Amino acid sequence: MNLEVADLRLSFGGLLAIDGLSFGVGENEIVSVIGPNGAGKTSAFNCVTGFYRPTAGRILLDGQDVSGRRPEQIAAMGVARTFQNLRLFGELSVLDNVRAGTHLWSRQRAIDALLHTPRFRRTENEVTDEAHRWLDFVGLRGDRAGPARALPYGEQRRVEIARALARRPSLLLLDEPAAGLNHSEKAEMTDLIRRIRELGISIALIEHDMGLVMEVSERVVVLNFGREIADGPPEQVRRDPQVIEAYLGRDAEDSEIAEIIGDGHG
Amino acid sequence: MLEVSGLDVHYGGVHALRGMSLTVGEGEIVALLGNNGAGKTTTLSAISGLVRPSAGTIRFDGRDITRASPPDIVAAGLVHVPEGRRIFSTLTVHENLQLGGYLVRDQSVLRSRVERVYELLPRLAERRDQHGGTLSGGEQQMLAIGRGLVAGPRLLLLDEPSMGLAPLVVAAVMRLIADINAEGTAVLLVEQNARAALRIAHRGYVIESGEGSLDGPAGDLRADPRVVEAYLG
Amino acid sequence: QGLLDKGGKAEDKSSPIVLGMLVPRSGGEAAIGPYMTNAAQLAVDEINAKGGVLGRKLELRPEDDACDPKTATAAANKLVSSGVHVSVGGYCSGATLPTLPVFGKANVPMIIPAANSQELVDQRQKHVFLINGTGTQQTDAAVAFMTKKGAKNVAVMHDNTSYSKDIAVQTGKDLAEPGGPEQAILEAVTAKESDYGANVTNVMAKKPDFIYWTGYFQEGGLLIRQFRQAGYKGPIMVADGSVSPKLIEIAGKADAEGVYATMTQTPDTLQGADAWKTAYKSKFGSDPGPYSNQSYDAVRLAAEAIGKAGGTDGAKVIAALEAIDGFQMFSGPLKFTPEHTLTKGGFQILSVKGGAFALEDALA
Amino acid sequence: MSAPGTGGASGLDRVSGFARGLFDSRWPGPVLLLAALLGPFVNATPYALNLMTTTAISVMLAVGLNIVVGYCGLLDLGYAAFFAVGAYTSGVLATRFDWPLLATVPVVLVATVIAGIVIGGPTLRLRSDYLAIVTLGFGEIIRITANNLDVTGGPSGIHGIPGLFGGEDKVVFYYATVVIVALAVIGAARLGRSRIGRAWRFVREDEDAAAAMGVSPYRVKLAAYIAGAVWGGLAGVLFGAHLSAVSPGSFRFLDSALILMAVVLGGMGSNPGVVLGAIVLAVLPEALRDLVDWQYFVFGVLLILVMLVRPQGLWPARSRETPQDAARAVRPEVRA
Amino acid sequence: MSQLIWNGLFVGAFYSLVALGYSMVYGIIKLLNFAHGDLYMLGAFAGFAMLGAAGGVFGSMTLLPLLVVLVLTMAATGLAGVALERVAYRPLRGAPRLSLLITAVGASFALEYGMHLVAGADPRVYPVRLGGTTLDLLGARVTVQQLVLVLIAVALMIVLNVLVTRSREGRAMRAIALDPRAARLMGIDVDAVISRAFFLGSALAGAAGVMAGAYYGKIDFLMGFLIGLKAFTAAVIGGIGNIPGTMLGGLLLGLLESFGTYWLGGEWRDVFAFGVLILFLTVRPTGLLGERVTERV
Ligand SMILES: Nc1ncnc2c1ncn2[C@@H]1O[C@H](COP(=O)(O)OP(=O)(O)OP(=O)(O)O)[C@@H](O)[C@H]1O
Ligand SMILES: Nc1ncnc2c1ncn2[C@@H]1O[C@H](COP(=O)(O)OP(=O)(O)OP(=O)(O)O)[C@@H](O)[C@H]1O
Ligand SMILES: [Mg+2]
Ligand SMILES: [Mg+2]
Repeated sequence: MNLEVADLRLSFGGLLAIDGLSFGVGENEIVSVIGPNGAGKTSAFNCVTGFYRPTAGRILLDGQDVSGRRPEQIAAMGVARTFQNLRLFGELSVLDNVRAGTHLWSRQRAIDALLHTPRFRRTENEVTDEAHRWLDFVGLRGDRAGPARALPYGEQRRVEIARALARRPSLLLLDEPAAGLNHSEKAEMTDLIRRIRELGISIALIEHDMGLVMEVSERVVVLNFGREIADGPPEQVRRDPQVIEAYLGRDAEDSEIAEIIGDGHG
Repeated sequence: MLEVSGLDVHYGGVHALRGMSLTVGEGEIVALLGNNGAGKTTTLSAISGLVRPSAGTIRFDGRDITRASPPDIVAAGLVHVPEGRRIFSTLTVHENLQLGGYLVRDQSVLRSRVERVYELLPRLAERRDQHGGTLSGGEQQMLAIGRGLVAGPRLLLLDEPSMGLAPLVVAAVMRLIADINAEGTAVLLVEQNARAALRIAHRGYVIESGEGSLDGPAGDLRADPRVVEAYLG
Repeated sequence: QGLLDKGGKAEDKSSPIVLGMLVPRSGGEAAIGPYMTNAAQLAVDEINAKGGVLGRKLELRPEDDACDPKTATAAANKLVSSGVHVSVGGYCSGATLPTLPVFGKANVPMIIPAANSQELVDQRQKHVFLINGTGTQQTDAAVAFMTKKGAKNVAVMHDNTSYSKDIAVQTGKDLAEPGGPEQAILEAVTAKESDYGANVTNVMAKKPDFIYWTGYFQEGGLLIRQFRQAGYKGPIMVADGSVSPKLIEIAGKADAEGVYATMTQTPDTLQGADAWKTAYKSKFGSDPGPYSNQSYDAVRLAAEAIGKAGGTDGAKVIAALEAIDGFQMFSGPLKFTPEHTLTKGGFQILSVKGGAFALEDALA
Repeated sequence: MSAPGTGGASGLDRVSGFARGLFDSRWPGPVLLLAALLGPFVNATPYALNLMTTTAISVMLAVGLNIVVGYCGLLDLGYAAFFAVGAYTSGVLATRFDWPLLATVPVVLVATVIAGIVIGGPTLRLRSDYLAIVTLGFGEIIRITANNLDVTGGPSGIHGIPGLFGGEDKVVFYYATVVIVALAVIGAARLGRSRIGRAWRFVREDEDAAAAMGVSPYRVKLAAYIAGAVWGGLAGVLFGAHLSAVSPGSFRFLDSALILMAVVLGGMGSNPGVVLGAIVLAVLPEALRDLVDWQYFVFGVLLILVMLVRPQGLWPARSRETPQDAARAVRPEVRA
Repeated sequence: MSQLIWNGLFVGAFYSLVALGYSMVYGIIKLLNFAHGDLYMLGAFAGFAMLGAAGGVFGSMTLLPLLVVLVLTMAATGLAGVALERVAYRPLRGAPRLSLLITAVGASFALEYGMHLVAGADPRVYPVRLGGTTLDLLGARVTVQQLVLVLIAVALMIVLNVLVTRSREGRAMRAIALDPRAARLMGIDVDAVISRAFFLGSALAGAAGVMAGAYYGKIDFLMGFLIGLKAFTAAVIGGIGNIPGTMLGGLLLGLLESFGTYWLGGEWRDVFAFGVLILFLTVRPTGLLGERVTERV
């Protein structure tokens, strides 16, 4: 599925969170959206998925204008997402969380459930299998029958991705999937994102971890103050002076910190 | 100033901490590293009184605070900036900061500390009257840290302060931590960004499956092959 | 006994005769219950002191119906299961209605002392007898008195319960007849509140020269006071549910003075009934209240009918009740109409004089 | 709010382990049904039959409300409104138009669905606190309207409603009730364990996340509301037939609150719990009846004590993954 | 017209006073405190008992003893509220919030029928009654006593408002409502703050009880039920946890009832009041002054 965002604007009272943003995600492409805190990345995702109603502009999914539709309608078009602040169903089991993704395509009616028809059994098994399949796919460690809130943060991230995948989306929006992961876990996440793309899913990705962004993205869109300041292949964006000025700092993080605080102690 | 020894924590049937021990000395920055689910957050929560340990002791300035309530612990100068930010969503940024100084009786002290946070994190000043819940992820993280500072801690527990921050800001926050530390506040820092954490820390611990597995001066840890492989890459 | 146990035990002829009594003892109407059960107990004790009925003692078995249909049904079933012979209770019409089939099925005659909704009458159930005056009888008395007082513009007020609304609506119908006073307004209040300012304002706007309250004494007392505070100087009349010393207490002596009431004969107005009042007061430490005398009469009537029937068999007791003629009650000599209601309600007009109800007009 | 961490396995844990085994097993349902069926053989006095019948009806109400409150997380303080709609619709048709009671059932279904849509339609987008007040308001509106109208018999209501099949014996009626209620309980449980039941819980847990998965919170809530309304309405039919009379006094706010209490006391979202809660709340006041003036005082104190001992409810809902479901691990099939 | 407004405002002032406690408690721990109305009842009876006991001491004065009794009653019901919270609500912290509904209803039953046991079901009549010197205020009949009561009510509400919104206490309450765990990390003693909220709210309810008793004269063991319900309604439409909103909510409800009675008659009053409220909430889903919260995702 391809996504086209054209001249998107979003304001909260006087505050312009998004100010004429345009970008696109092509078929089976991984596009990263980066930018300083508060640049409007999450807001843009929220507009695309229907959680915010844009003040102006158009959002096209495979050429169809979907701006102003409600989240469940957007989801029905084949878009799934994860949330920056995890939004799992904390009290429900991990499996149930992932089963949520199957809601749209599972063909089961209330009457099947009331009468326990063969179709009911079949769909239930199918849904459970699917949930397990995606949990395996994201490599979840931990109890699948227990409540989601008992999992450590990183595992919860995986469950959220599994849930989105169980939707069988054509476009997946990931909001900081690697936040709170350590180095080796980030590597696993990089791999996971690649594998998702191999399924034929287009991906839009918000991430502050430049290592990951550089490794997986075909294209990087950089926002600042709700506006696009760069759009191109990772290598090109990385060297863009505007991006360095606004976002990356003069050099990549590590030496940056070292420079700022000096190697005084430790 | 902080001595944790033999800490055990259970969540229902889950044995999350098994005899975890660590110390933080006066004026130190101590990093706590570990994988997902290793028990870092649990350690901090036990220290700040959010979670009741089933065994072990926690001493702060020589005083046993193992069973003290969070308000008492805060009053003693031990402040915890929790994982997941936990901003009060329908309170304004300013009110969130004021709440950070809930136990500060002297209004003028409170006011000057809040102003100081606005100076250190100017983005918050711009967003002063916005509801905490509507801030961007990174802004919320700044607010959480700022809120912790307003309490005027002697020991600050930070749980993944760099999460969700842009690279430039990560650097700034790390510098901020170093600055506060330079002013005399001890810090126990849980970070996934091990590289950054070990840069500013004096010492570090690695925790695995609820137990401390490695510890030492930050420089040694940075050079330790096991740490390099798992956390630095 | 279970489903498979057939046939009840033969009745022990020396065991007491049990009178069941459903009254509210919890919930919003809880205040009424004791007035009724106390008076009934008084009658039971008096009869037992004289040797009981047919050589057997009487026993009163009160149950709480909370003025709630479900609770009332449960209580009625409980009474029936425990083998009561006659029911002498029934206060809230809505809660009494569903108990009719319960008692009917068990062939237990019901002498209903208080509930008097037209629905109870309309059912024409053989085992149901009402010894409170019907709404129509009360309104006849009320309208007659209003006419006599030269009222032109009458405000009728009720509290939206079946007893009260029945009377109010019936009064409205009577007032609609040509000649006589007109109905200025039919106003409903919500029971159990304290402030009726809005209702008072509504009524006052219609400039009535007579007010008739058909609900109970708690709201009645408040209304009297609030009307007086609002500057209403004309006559106020209340229906029998409000005839209680508490009405005067709540309204305040000054404001209650001169308030009229439609009421069946009561100990206050009957010659020689002082002894009864004294007996009640000495036994229970308080004055009798609403429906005390009817409850007292219900027990006496039950005893009379069982005596006449020569036993507790339901059908025979019903026949005996139907045959009763001239049995002396507070409301006068009793003879049931074919609908099993009082021939004549025996309604009179009382008025508050010097802080107590006294006979104003016997409406002979 | 309090610290979740606890000490090691205590005696209490072992007991609750046993209890968990009991709660997770499949037999309480059939056992309870059997007990209900055998009840009249033990005691068939009118009192016992009456109590068992009203208890069964309370169970149906509680299970219906559980769909709304327990599954879907919508606080409903006016559930008696649907109960009233069912009872009055069938009662009016049966007494004023002499319909056989069974013939009124389809009309009741239509009426309750309409009531559900009318009440839920405009208000289900509200936050839960406001929904609570709206439902409370609707409950009062329905009751007062019934109290004021003439078709509904005003304050004294309607009476003379025939039994289900026209004046059958109370035992027959009881058995018919037990069968209907059992079906209702099973139906509610099955709905809870299905796609729509999961959707209800997703919406309860997090509306936004549910919407992101394509679950329409509004429609799902409305479905819960309508299901609850139908259950309540059918219970109303049974109630009217059982008492033979319907009056506004049965649909006060307190009645709604009691149904809600059955749900909470039993354990929100847990079908067996809710059944248990309804039984306790129906039987307890009757059991305390002989305490007379102490009855409701003791009732109140007992309610507090029970909750202090079992804060999650008598039989709380648990994650209901079967061992088979939990264990099944399938190799990922990578789609092309 | 002005009479209608005055009637509504006067009743509404009582609703507001009771609603404030409801709102505070609901605002913090999301508890439908069914027992709140019963604290109002308790206040009325406490005042009744004290006035009866003090009858000899004060002789024929009315206002002064009433004020003294008012303050004492507020302290007593305040403590009763604290005790109630301690016994019936605090142990359930962390349980599903509706669990507290059960203990609240249980407490309500216990209070009502406890009073039934102590004082009986028959209504009691206050020993001191505020009579009525009537004034004409813009065409409305107003008594001096009514004015005094409304002034006391408004004064209490203003004090409370200042206490709750202008101070760290108020911030702490709102913080607890949002995230009690995080609130503890700020050094807030959650239990103590909740206790204080119960004290304040219950004291206000008790004050309203005494004032109602002295003004209307009649008190009984169930007098708190209906007003509790109304107070809850007022608290919600005011905007939950919002003190000025709650005051407005109470007044609005009083006015709706007054006008509903006038337009449609007493029997349809509540249908009118609730009908308007429901319509109002569908167009303004956050209540009168409730904040419009755009939760972000
Ligand atoms: N509902 C809202 N009301 C007011 N302001 C808002 C709202 N939602 C977002 N904002 C503001 O809009 C700006 C953009 O926020 P957004 O969450 O899109 O940033 P972001 O790019 O995702 O940042 P981060 O990397 O920190 O997550 C922020 O400054 C934020 O404070
Ligand atoms: N509320 C809870 N209930 C049950 N188990 C829990 C709960 N919280 C944490 N755990 C378990 O305790 C262990 C330690 O978790 P903790 O959150 O301390 O890890 P962490 O090191 O902070 O991980 P992360 O890097 O993901 O934040 C994990 O196995 C987790 O599943
Ligand atoms: Mg963001
Ligand atoms: Mg953690």
